[in-house]
Parts: sequence; structure tokens; C-alpha cells
Amino acid sequence: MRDILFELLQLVVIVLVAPLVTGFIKKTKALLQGRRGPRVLQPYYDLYKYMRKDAVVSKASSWIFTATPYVVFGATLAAAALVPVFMRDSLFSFTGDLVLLVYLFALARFFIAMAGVDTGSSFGAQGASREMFVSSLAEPALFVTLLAAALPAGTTHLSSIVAHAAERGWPTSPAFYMMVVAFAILVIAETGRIPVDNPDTHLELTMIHEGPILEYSGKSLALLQWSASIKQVLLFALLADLCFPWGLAASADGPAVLAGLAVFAVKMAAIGVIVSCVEMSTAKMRLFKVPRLLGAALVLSLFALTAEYLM
Amino acid sequence: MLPLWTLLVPVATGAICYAAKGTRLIERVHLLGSTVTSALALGLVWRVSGEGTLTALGQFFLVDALGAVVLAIIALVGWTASLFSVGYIRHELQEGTLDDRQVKQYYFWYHLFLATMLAVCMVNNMGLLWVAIEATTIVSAFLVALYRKGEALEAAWKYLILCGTGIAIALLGVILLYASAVRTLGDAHDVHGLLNWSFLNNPDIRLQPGVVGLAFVFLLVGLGTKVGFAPMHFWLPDAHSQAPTPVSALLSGVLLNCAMLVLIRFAVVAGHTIGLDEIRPLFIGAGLLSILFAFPFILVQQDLKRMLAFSTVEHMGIIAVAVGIGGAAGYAAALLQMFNHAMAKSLLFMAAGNLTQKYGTKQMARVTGALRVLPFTGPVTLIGVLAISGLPPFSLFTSEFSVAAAGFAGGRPWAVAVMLAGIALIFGAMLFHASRMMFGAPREKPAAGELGRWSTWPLLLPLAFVVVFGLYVPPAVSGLIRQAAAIMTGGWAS
Amino acid sequence: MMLTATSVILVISALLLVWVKSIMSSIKILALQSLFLGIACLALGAQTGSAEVYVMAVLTILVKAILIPYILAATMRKINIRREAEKYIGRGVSLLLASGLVVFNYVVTERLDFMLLGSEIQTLPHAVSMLLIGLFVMITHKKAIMQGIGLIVIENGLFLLALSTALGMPFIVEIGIFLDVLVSVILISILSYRMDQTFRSISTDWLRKLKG
Amino acid sequence: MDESWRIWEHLRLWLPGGALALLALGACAAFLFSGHSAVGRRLAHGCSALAGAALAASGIGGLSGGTLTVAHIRGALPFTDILLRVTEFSAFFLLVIGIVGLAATIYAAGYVKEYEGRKSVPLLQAGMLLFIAAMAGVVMAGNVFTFLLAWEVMSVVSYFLVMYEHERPGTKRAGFVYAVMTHIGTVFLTIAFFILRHYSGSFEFARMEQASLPASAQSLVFVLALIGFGTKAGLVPLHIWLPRAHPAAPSHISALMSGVMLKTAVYGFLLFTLHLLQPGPVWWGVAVLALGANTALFGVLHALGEVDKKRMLAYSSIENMGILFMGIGAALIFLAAGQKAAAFALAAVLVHAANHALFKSLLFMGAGAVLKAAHTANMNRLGGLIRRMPWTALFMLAGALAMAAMPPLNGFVGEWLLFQSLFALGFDGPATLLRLAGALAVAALALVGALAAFLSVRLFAMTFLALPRSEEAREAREASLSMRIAMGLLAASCVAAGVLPLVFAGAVQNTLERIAGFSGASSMLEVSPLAIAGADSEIAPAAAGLLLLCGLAAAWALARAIGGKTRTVRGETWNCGEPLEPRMTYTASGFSKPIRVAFQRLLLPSRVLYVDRDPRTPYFARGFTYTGQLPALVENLLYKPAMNLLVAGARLFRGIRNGVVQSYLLYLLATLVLILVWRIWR
Repeated sequence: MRDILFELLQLVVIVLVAPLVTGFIKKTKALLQGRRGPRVLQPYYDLYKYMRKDAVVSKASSWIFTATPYVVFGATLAAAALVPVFMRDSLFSFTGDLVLLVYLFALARFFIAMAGVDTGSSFGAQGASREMFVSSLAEPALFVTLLAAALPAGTTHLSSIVAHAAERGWPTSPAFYMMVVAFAILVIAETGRIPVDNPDTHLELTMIHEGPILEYSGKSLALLQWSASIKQVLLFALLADLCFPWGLAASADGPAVLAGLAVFAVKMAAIGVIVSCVEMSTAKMRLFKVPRLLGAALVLSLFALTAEYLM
Repeated sequence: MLPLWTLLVPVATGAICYAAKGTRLIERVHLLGSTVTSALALGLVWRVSGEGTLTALGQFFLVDALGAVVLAIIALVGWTASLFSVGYIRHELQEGTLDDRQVKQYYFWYHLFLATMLAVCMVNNMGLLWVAIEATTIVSAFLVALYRKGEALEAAWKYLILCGTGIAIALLGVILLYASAVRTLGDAHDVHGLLNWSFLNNPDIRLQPGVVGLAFVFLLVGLGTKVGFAPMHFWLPDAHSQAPTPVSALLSGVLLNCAMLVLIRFAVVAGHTIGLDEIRPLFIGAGLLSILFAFPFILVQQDLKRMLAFSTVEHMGIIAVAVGIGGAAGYAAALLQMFNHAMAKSLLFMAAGNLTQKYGTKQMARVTGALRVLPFTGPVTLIGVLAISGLPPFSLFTSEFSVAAAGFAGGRPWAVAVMLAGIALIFGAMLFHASRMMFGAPREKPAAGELGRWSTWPLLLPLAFVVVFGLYVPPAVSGLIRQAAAIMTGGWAS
Repeated sequence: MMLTATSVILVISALLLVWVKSIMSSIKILALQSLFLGIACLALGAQTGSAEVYVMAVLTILVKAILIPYILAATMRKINIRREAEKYIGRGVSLLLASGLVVFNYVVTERLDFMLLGSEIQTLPHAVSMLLIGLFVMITHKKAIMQGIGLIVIENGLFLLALSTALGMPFIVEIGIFLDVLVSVILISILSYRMDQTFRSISTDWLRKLKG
Repeated sequence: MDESWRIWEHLRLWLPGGALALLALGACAAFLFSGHSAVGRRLAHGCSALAGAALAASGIGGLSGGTLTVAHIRGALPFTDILLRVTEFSAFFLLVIGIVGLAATIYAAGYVKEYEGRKSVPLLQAGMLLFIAAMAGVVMAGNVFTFLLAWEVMSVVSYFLVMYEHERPGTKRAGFVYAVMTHIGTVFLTIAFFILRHYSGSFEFARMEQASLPASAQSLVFVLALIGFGTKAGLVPLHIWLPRAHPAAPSHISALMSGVMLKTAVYGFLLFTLHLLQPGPVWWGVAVLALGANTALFGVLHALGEVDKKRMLAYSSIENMGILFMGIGAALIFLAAGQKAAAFALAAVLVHAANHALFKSLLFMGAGAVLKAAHTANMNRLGGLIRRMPWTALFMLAGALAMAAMPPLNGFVGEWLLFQSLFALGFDGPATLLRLAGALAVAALALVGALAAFLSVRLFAMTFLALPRSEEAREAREASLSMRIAMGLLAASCVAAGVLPLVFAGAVQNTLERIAGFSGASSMLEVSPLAIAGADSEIAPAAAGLLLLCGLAAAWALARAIGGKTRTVRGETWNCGEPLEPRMTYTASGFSKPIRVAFQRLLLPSRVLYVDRDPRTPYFARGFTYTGQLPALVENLLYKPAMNLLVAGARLFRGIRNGVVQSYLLYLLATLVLILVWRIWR
């Protein structure tokens, strides 16, 4: 009973913390660039504002456009229920594994892309096309990396992987580090950050993820942005789980959970700092340069696997 | 006495047709005569399948199951073709391509042709077998040369010269066989009976291997020319494409089978002396060569009837391979294939006749949208093409499958593989031409519509056989075929 | 013995057929050849005293030596041919080739032991070589009618063989063969007549429409 | 209870044969009443609907309780008996055939009205019935003759169905290529069967299974079977007929061909590799895996390059067959190593086969509905149909989601199983290299899967969303009731099969239990009504679906709770201040452009830009026409040259028949001499 409660708490935490992480990254980026930047809590204010605003919906669009934000949020929420954050077990771990997780994200992307086309605006369609393009190139690398990550545990079941990795202690094999780098690249690609995409621009030439949601306003926009930040947190958490899964609460008792929460906060902060460093130190790539980056990730993860096999 | 009547009726019919005045009367006589002939022949077949081999006029006539199979083919195809002739000849008369004298000649030679072919299946003496085969050549040459056209003349001439030569070579074989028989058994038996099939088809008979071997080579080459084995088949496409359509149907549906029958009989006899292993490779080689030769000619063919003729070459090759494979299964398959091919090919030739008469050309390139133009003949042609290439649910699938199966069982996998490949390739080529003729939107000329009852209904008979035998072969038929195969195996003691 | 001599004569006459130019003279040679055959047949009849052989001899002389040449000649006259026999290859070469064929066939038949068949069978090589020469004539000549003549040469060779090996085939068969030969010769002359009507020539060069 | 059980037992025996009889009956009815086709149509549809149900039922019936012999008819010759039987293995495929056949029948009732007056409808129906019967016959065949008979009848009938609209340009060629390819494939099969016959001494599958072949013969048979069935399955480079033939046929026939006929190839290949042959060397599996991956990638890339909807679906069928063969390859590798995971891979194959049958036929039917409504399959001329045909759009959305393997639809279950088995190969494959192969396969499958998602978005969005890009699309009307019912049926079964894996996965388990060498299947694969559990992982699709629903509800609730009630106003799409016109909206070819660019080394796309210049001034152009398409590389590089060579050779060879009688005589003489020489100097 108790652990179910805690696992539920886990879910809630993800949903609530997500905008904070976004704000934190914005802030650190600004500071690193020597600006004051928006407040850390700014995303919350934005979301609230959007929620209360009336929405303008394109005449050309259909119910797909209206339904999409809810489907996306729902899918992201479902994904959130699968990922252990500060406990080794997650609420719905029995429903599925890494594959299901990836496909839930894919489901969200599917609907976003269709909504992008639905408005009839060519920005939306363009963004949708690019979104699908980048993701379809990212997928193979992602799956091989997951395989590499799951290999020691010999299962794709997230909680078991985490548990196994936590027992294993600090890995020494080069494979591990290659895997980490590859996964980091993929996380950046999936979260739509520089150098793959730039979340802060609406220039049709550069935007990918922002394209499809260009037409959204009001509640829908709020939901979409919220789920975007949730997805980001989930991916960070996944990175943490697969790469340094230490400090997660093994059992559902207060102190352990508190410790887990603390560790989680630290991890998020660390990743956030790293991400913002990367963002300010690199420029956005041309779209057709992206495949090379992702290809590099794929090769890395394959090397990682080979090394793993040969050890 | 039945065989004698079976011979006399067509001769008489021919004579009357020649003497009679007025097309209508001639047609009636012709129809009556051919019906009676076929009835008699089928009666013979029935008796044979019931009572086994029967003889008449002492030992002069002999009809065994082997001959009965071909006899049945003659009866069925002959009757269908004679029905078809009526419509065809009327149309030619209207077109003015034939005049009354030629029509008389046509019916006269037609029945004589039937008579000679019937004789081939019924005479006992193998020398007379040769005579009968030569007679078929001459008689049918008259039919091939019926039209007053340079091409018809040319075809007839080539037919006569090539087959005449071939048959002459075969005669050399017959003489050697006879000589050897006289040397070894002459003093023991009556010399006149020495060449009788009933006498020679006996495993215990051993003649001189050297002589018989040589004789068989001459027989194979000679009769092979008549059967249409490559590369002696070059007369065949010309004759078949220039003859009047019903005759083409007879030529490739029946005549070649008769020649094959003769060849088989001689092979059986030779087999007693020199054993199978001398003979089988020759048959299989000739068969495969014919199949492979036919393909390129079909692939780049422009003339419809000639394409069908080449497909006949291919099928004679298949039959030869089946005979070469041997064994009860192989022979049964060969005979079944003979029958099915006769049906399908006569069907195709008559359908082709309708097409050519409708479009006024034999050039396949000029025929388009036939499915629409000829609502009956078009589909029938398509079915015929699929059937002839051995696709189910049509009869040739069964027989060709049996050939292949027998081949693998008989330890000739490579021959069968080559054969199957050849068949598949030829299917592709024929389907290519057929689909270009059948499908697509028709041009405005000629206007849609069949030629008439006489040119469509006769096709139903072979069509029925092609479709029904694909799914079900009546036990009577399969029994007859098994008897025939037994005769061949009983002969070929291996 | 006598038959062997005849057969040698026949072969030589056949070679002569390869040599001569005019069609008429080749018809004459054919008639002579058949006559020889008939005479040999008569002699054999005298030897064996079998009625059938006599009948066959008479038939040979009547049909092959008189009737057939007559038909051919009549056709030629009707056609009133203008030019002489045209060939694909010159006379010398063709004679050479023909003799080559003959030699080849002797070599071949050497290798088969025909002692089983007895002594007279020495006519076999001659028969086969007549067959080959006949074929050769048909192949080398362009005039349609010459091909008919070639056919009959072959027939003669075979008849000789039949005669020498077994006093001819069974009687009825022989009759049939005679009939066939006769009818085919008639057919040949009819066809060549129609050829002349259609193409104003009986050269096979006109018979090349049907290809492929 | 006991009574009803006995009735069920009787039914199990009689249903399959009865279904075939019904189909034959219906075909005859269609022919007989071809005069007044209304009666014939009703009869035919009635029969085939019943038959479809009967087939499905007999499939379910056959899934348990041993082999049923349906019919045994003696033939004229010893080896031409006709033997029909149902095993657990074939029952699974019967089930699929039944369901799709039923849907196709219902669909046809409305769809054939399209042809009334133009063409002979009874022929079309008779063809469809015979086609279904032939496919059922293939999986029910109990000996070689019956199998080949049914197999070839299937090909012939489908050939005629492809040629149904033979006046349309390209159809002739499509049908021809199809017929020839499939026939050549059959030759390979025939030879493979005969080799088996040679060693087993029997033409009956049941006896063949006990035969033991020498290794070389086994591999030979395997290769022959791979080529033979690969041709039917459309494996690259034997696929050329598929993208031509499938679109040419009427849509419900395309649905049957893509959905079911291709599965008979899978059935046949499994029949060889699992039943007739003993487990073979590892390279079999590797070869099949590589071939499958290659095919899948090729198929999906070309599908993305295609703007004709039906051709695109056909290519996607190629892709899915590739995926299936990847699964078979994995299974063969495990079998060679004697690993239980084989069961898992096979489960993946069977489940995905069934799923693909469902959603692909659904999509083809939807495409047919659109085609009937808008008279074009060119997606560049469609768009915005969701308003005109809402139901079709809804069902197509289900199909598209399934094709993209999105949870909680059925596509996902198959994809998941396949990923699991490939992961298993990566985790503990027999050898290091094989594990790497597994990893590569995972990468390939992931790429294909993602591209398939791209494809589905493109398929749905470019057809139904944004603005209609042509007059026809603007005039489109919703599909008729029966068509909607059929599509709804399939869409529902897609969802059902996705949420309750039991529907198929359970059947699969029954099947696997009885396939040779999988007695331990259950230990590998546990299927409870709600969840599938493998050794490595488990999913509960139902729970996932529930989770998604909760998520949706939560989203709505949150938005409502935080934002309160807000209004929604309709406005123009922002288009840089311009009013939005249909021709400004993105087209299908533009949508997949990035793929064409990224893979141009592989696909060598051709792009033609035609500029209509203004004669008066060089600076302005009146209009631009841009066409970008993918060339059919395999055909251009492989088949066309071969064909040309063949024809040229034939023309050359035909020269020997020069019309000169003397030369014919020469051939005669030469033959004689040669044989004599052979005879004497041998």
C-alpha cells in the first residue's frame, strides 16, 4: 500500500517538477551568457497564463487538432508512470518496458505531427515532416543504446535494469562510457535542444519541434509545453537511471525516499547544467547534418555493444 | 469387322463428298460421315477398354489399348474439327478465298486424312504402319496446299520434302529390323508375319543388337521428323500455319500423336533387343532439345498459328521426355499428356481460327481487345493458353505434374528440372502474346460479335475435356491409360 | 554377288546424277537406274524362283523405270523449263563432297558387324550411301523437281537393300510402298506445276517467305 | 453440455469443407445469374460471407485437438490424390483468411457498385470467392499435388482479378509481370517438393516430416523454398511484381492479396522450415534475417517515395513481409542453436502476420473508399477529406496507428514481440557475431519502425487533413454503409487484437505448443488474457491502454481545474498575412522529401524542375513544375537487361529458320550423322 502511494508520489513529482527543470536550464543558460534571464519559476507563470487564455483554432483544422494536446499529455503521463525516478520501482512497471516507453513517446510525436499538418499551414507540415525525419533517424541509435544498457541486466524491464545496475556498482568498462555518450546525444535530439533543434526560436528555417505547435494557443498550448517539459525530465531521468542509477530508494520507507529525492534533484541539476553548457557552446546544425550526429551515436552504441560482448 | 468399317466409312464419305453436288448436301454427308466414323472409333475404344486387345481380318488389324488411346483422340478431335469445318469453310466461301471445287477437294481429302490416321492406329504389320504414316503425309500435304497462295504451296512443298525424306530414312530402319528378324527367326516362323506388332512385341524376342540399334537410330530420326522433334521440326510451323484451321487442329492434335505412336511401337520392339538404356537417352535428349528450341521461336513470334505450332513442338518434347523416363508412371503420364495436349491444342487452333477470320490477319500485333470483340472465343483462348502452359485447374497440369513426378521417381531429376524451366519460360512468352491480344480496349474495327454458332459450339467439347480432366479423370479413361502403359512396360522388359 | 554388282552400279549412277547438268538427263539417268534395279530383281527372281519377286520386278520396271520418269518428264515439258539445273555449289565440289559422304558411310558401316546378317548384306553400305547421295542431291539443287528425283534415288537404294537382305519386304508392304512412291511423285509434279504457275519458276529460291 | 460438445466436434469436422463448398457454390451462382446480377450478387455475397465465418470458426476449431482430415479424393494417377486437412498450424492461417475474407465480402457488397454497367460484376465476385477458396486450399493442403494445385489456382485467379480493369494503362504489364514471376517461383517450389519426395518416398506432408535428408539436399531444398516463397512474399529483389499488381486490382482484392495471399507464402515457408525440414545450419537464419531486413528497409523507403496511395500501401506490404522474414530468420537461428527463444520469435511472426493482415486490408479498403469517392489515389491531389468522409477517416486512423505500431493497437504487440526476440538474440545469441547481427537487426527494425510511423502520418495526414488539393477531393462523399461496416469490423479487431493479446497471441501459443520442437514454448512465452510475458520482459497492453485513457482524463481534468472555463474562437491559419490557399498546403511528395535527400545515395531519386519562363523578361517565370520520384532500380539494373538479352538472343537464334528447304534438309542430315557417330563411337 505504502509503496503504491510513494510510486504515485513519484508520478506527481515528475509532473510538478518538469517546468522547474525547464526554467532552471533557461536560467543557467542566461547566467552563462552573462544575462539575468527570466526567473526560474517563469514556466509555471506561463503555463498558468496559457491555461486561462481563450483559444484561437484554425478554420482549416479538424478534431485531430483539438484532440492532440490531450493525447500527447496522456501519452507522456503514461510514460511517466513507467520511469523510476527516485525509487527503483515505478507505478506501472508491470505494464511495459523500454520498448513501450519509446513507443509512447512515438505516439505523442505521431499526433503532434498530424496536428501540424491539420492546420494547413506549411510551417506546421514542414515541422511535422522534420520531426518525423529526425526521430526516425534517432530511433535505431536509441534502440541499440537501450540494448547496450539492458545487456548487463539481460532484460528490457526498466525497474530490473535499475535494480541490477544499482547492485553492480561503478562500471569500469569503456563500453559503459561510450553508451553514456551515445545516450546523451540521443537525449538532446529527443528533447529538441541545440544542436539538433532550438526550443526558443520560431524561425521557419530552423524550427523543428516548434513548427507543428505553432498554431496552438490557450489550454492546448499549455498542455503541449507542459508535456514537452515532462518528456524532457523523463528522458533526463532515464539517462540517470541507465547510466548512474545510484541513490534510488530500494524500498518504500521515508528516509530512503527522501534520500532518493535529494539524489534526484542533484542529478537533474547536473544534467541541466551540462545541457545548458552544450547549448551555449555549440551552434544549431543544418537539418541534413543531423543524420551524421545520430549516426555517430549509433556507431558509438554499436562499439559499446561489441566491447560488451568481447569482455 | 469393326476396324474395317471404321476405315471404309471415311473413305466412302470422302468419295461421296467429292461426287456430290451442292454445298449443303456435301456438308450433310460430311457431318453424317464424320459422326459415324467417330462413333465407330469410339465403339472400338470402348470394346478395347472392355475386352482388351482385339484383332480382325485374321491378324491384319490389331487394336490394343495403346492404339485405342490415339484412336480416341482421333475420334474426338476429328469430330470437333469436322463440326468446326462447316462454319470455317462457309466463311471462306463467302470471303471467296475458296471456290466450290476446292471445297469438294477439302472434304474429300479431309476424310481420307482421317482414314489414313485411323489406319495408323489399327494395322498390325509394322511395315504397313510405315506405309500408313507415309500416306498421312501425302494426303495432308494436299490439304496444306489447298489455298491458292504461294505460302500454302511453299508450306506444302517443305512438308512433303522434309517428311518424305524423314519417312524414307525411317523405311531404312524398318528394312533393317525386318532383315534382322528374317535372319534370326525367318526359318522358324512365317516370313509374312515377322513384322507384325503382335509378334514382335514380345520380351523373349532377341534380334541382332547391332542391326536393331542402327535401325532404331534411323527410325528415331525419320519418324522424329514427322513427330516434330527439333531440329527436324522446321516443316511443322509452316504446314500448321498455312493449312485450313480445322486441318491445323488435326495436324498438331492428332497426326503428330499418330507418328509418336508409331515411334513408340518401334521403340518398344527395339527395346526388347537392345535394352532400354540405349533408347531412353535418345528420347529424353530429343524431348529436351525440342522444348528448348521452341522457346526462342515462341518468344519473338509474330504469327499466331505459328506460335501454336511451336508450342506443339514443345509438347511433343514433353511427351518424348515422359516416354524416355519410362516406367508405368512415365508412360501413363506420357499418354495422358498426349490426350490432354490434343484437346487443348485443337481448342486453341480453332479459337485461333476464329480470331484470324474475325481480324483477317494472323499477325498477333494487329489483334487487340479480343476479349471484347469475341466474347466467347476470347476467354476460351485465354483459358486455352493457360491450360496449354500447364496451369491448374486444367488438365495439362495433372499430366505435366505426373511427368515431373515420374521423372524424379525414375531418377532423371535434371531432365525434369530443365523441362520445368523450359515450360515456365514458354508460359511467360505465350502469356505475353496472349495478354497483348486479349486485353485492352478494342479498336473500332472489327465490330464485336462472334462469327456464328458453327464456329463457337464445337469448341465446347475440347473445352469440357480440358476443364473436367483437370479435376477428375473418369476411371474408365485412367483404366485404359493404365492398360496402354502396361503394354509398353510389358514390352520394355528392363 | 550379282546384287552387290548392281548396287555398285546404282551408287555410280547416283554419283553421275550429282554430276550432270540438265534435269532431263538426270531423269533419264533415274529411269536407267530403276531399270537396272528391275533387271536385278528379275535375276533374283530367277535365282530364288519366288513369284513375289517376279511381280516386284515387273512393278519396278513399270512404275519406277517407266511411269515415274514419264510423269516427271511430262511435267517438265508442261513447265517447259528455261534454264538448266541450278545448284548451290559447283559440280566438281559437289561430286567431291558426295564421294566424301559415301566414304564416311563406308567407314561407319565397317564398324558394325553384319556377318550376322550374312554375306549379301554388303549392299547395306551402298544403300546407305545412295540415301546420303539422294539427300545430297536434294540439298544442293535449287530446282524443286530435282528434290523429287533425290527422293526416288533414296527409294531405289532402300528397295535394293530390302531385296538383298530379305528378298524384299512382305509383299503387301511392298505394294503399299510402291503406291506411296507413285502418289508422292504425282503430288510432286502437281506441286511443281503449280509453283511454275504461281512464281513462273520452279526454283526453291521463291520458297523463302515462311521464316522465323 | 456434453451434447453441445458433440455438436461442436461435428462442426469442427464439417466446417472447413463446408466453407469451400459454399465458396464454390457462390461462384457458380454468380456465374449462373450473371444475367440479372442483383440476384447473383446477393447469393454470391451471402455464400462467401457464410464461408468467411465458417473458415474463421473452423480456424478456431482447428486450433486445438490434432489434425482433422477434411477430404481425400483419389486421382487418376498414383500421386494426384487431393488431400485436404487442418492442423493447428494451418488453422491459425484459416482464422486470418476467414476474418479478412468476411470483411472483404461485406466491403465488396458496396464497392462493386462502382463497376455496375461498366464491367461484369458477377465475374469479379466469382473471382473473389474462388480466390478465397484457393487460399484456404493452400493452407489446408495435405500433400504436394493439392498444395501446388491450390497454389497455382490462387495465382491464376488473382491474375485474372488483377486484370479485371485491363483497359487501364499499365494493368496489362502488371498482370503479366505478376503471372510470370509467380509461375517461375512455383517451378522452384515444385523442384523443392520433388527433392523432398525423393528422400521421403511420399508426397504426403505427414510422411515427409519423418524423412531425414543429407545436409546438402536440405540446404538445397531450403534455398529453393526461399526463392519460391520469397517470390510470392515479394522479398527484394524478387518483389518487382508486387507494387505493380496489388494496386491494379480492385481495392477489396488488393486487400485480400496484401492481407492474406502474402501470408500464404509465410505459411508455406514455415511449413518447409518447421515441418518438412529438420533444423538446419545457422546460416539459414542469418540469410533470412539479412534478406528480411533488406526487404523491410527497401519497402518502407520506396513507400515513402510513392504518391499513389495504393502503390504506397503495396510497398509497405513489402516492408511488412521483410519484418516477418526477419522474425523467421531469428527463429531459424534459435532453432539451429536449439534455443527456446525460437518460440518467441515465431510467436512474433504469427502475431505480426495476423496483425498485418488486419490493418493492411483495412488500409486498402480505406484507400478504395477514397478512390471511389475522389476518383484519384494520388495523395498530392487529396487532402481535407476528414470533413467529407469522417467515418472512413476514423477507421483509417486506426489502421494508420496500427501500421505505425502505436500502442495500444495490434501493430504494437507484434512489434514488441519481434523486438523482444531480437533483443534475446542480442542478449544471449549462440555466438558473438550472431549477437552483433541481433544488434544490427534491432537497429534495422527500429529504423524501419520509425519510418513506418513517418509513413502512416504521411498516409493519413496527406489524405484526410489540411485542405482538399483538387476539385474531386472537394466533391468527395462518404463511403456506403456496407463498406463502413467492413472497415469498422477490421478497425475494431485491430483495437481488440491490440488490447487483448489473447485474441491472437493465445492462438499462437496453442499453435506453437504443437509445432515440432516447441513443446517448451509455454515456458518461453506466457499469454494471459491481459498480458504477454517473455523470459526477458512483459507487457500488459490492456493496462497500457487503460493508462492512456487515464492520462487523457487527467489532462482534461488538469486543464479544466487550472484554467477553468475558456472560450474557443475560430480563426484563419496564420500564413504570413496571406489567405491560405489549398495549393499552398504541403503535399505528400514534399512531406517525405527529407528522406529522399538523406537516403539519396541509396535511392538515386530523380528530380525534374520545369520552369515555364515568361518570354518577355528573363527574370520572371509563369510557373514551376517539379517532379521527384524514385526509379525502380532493381528492374532497371537486373530485370530489363536480362530480358533484353533474352529477346536479342532469341531473334538471333530465329535466324537458323531461314526458310530455305535445303538448309532444313541439311539439319536433318547433320542430325542423322551426329546420332550415328554418337551411337557408334560411344
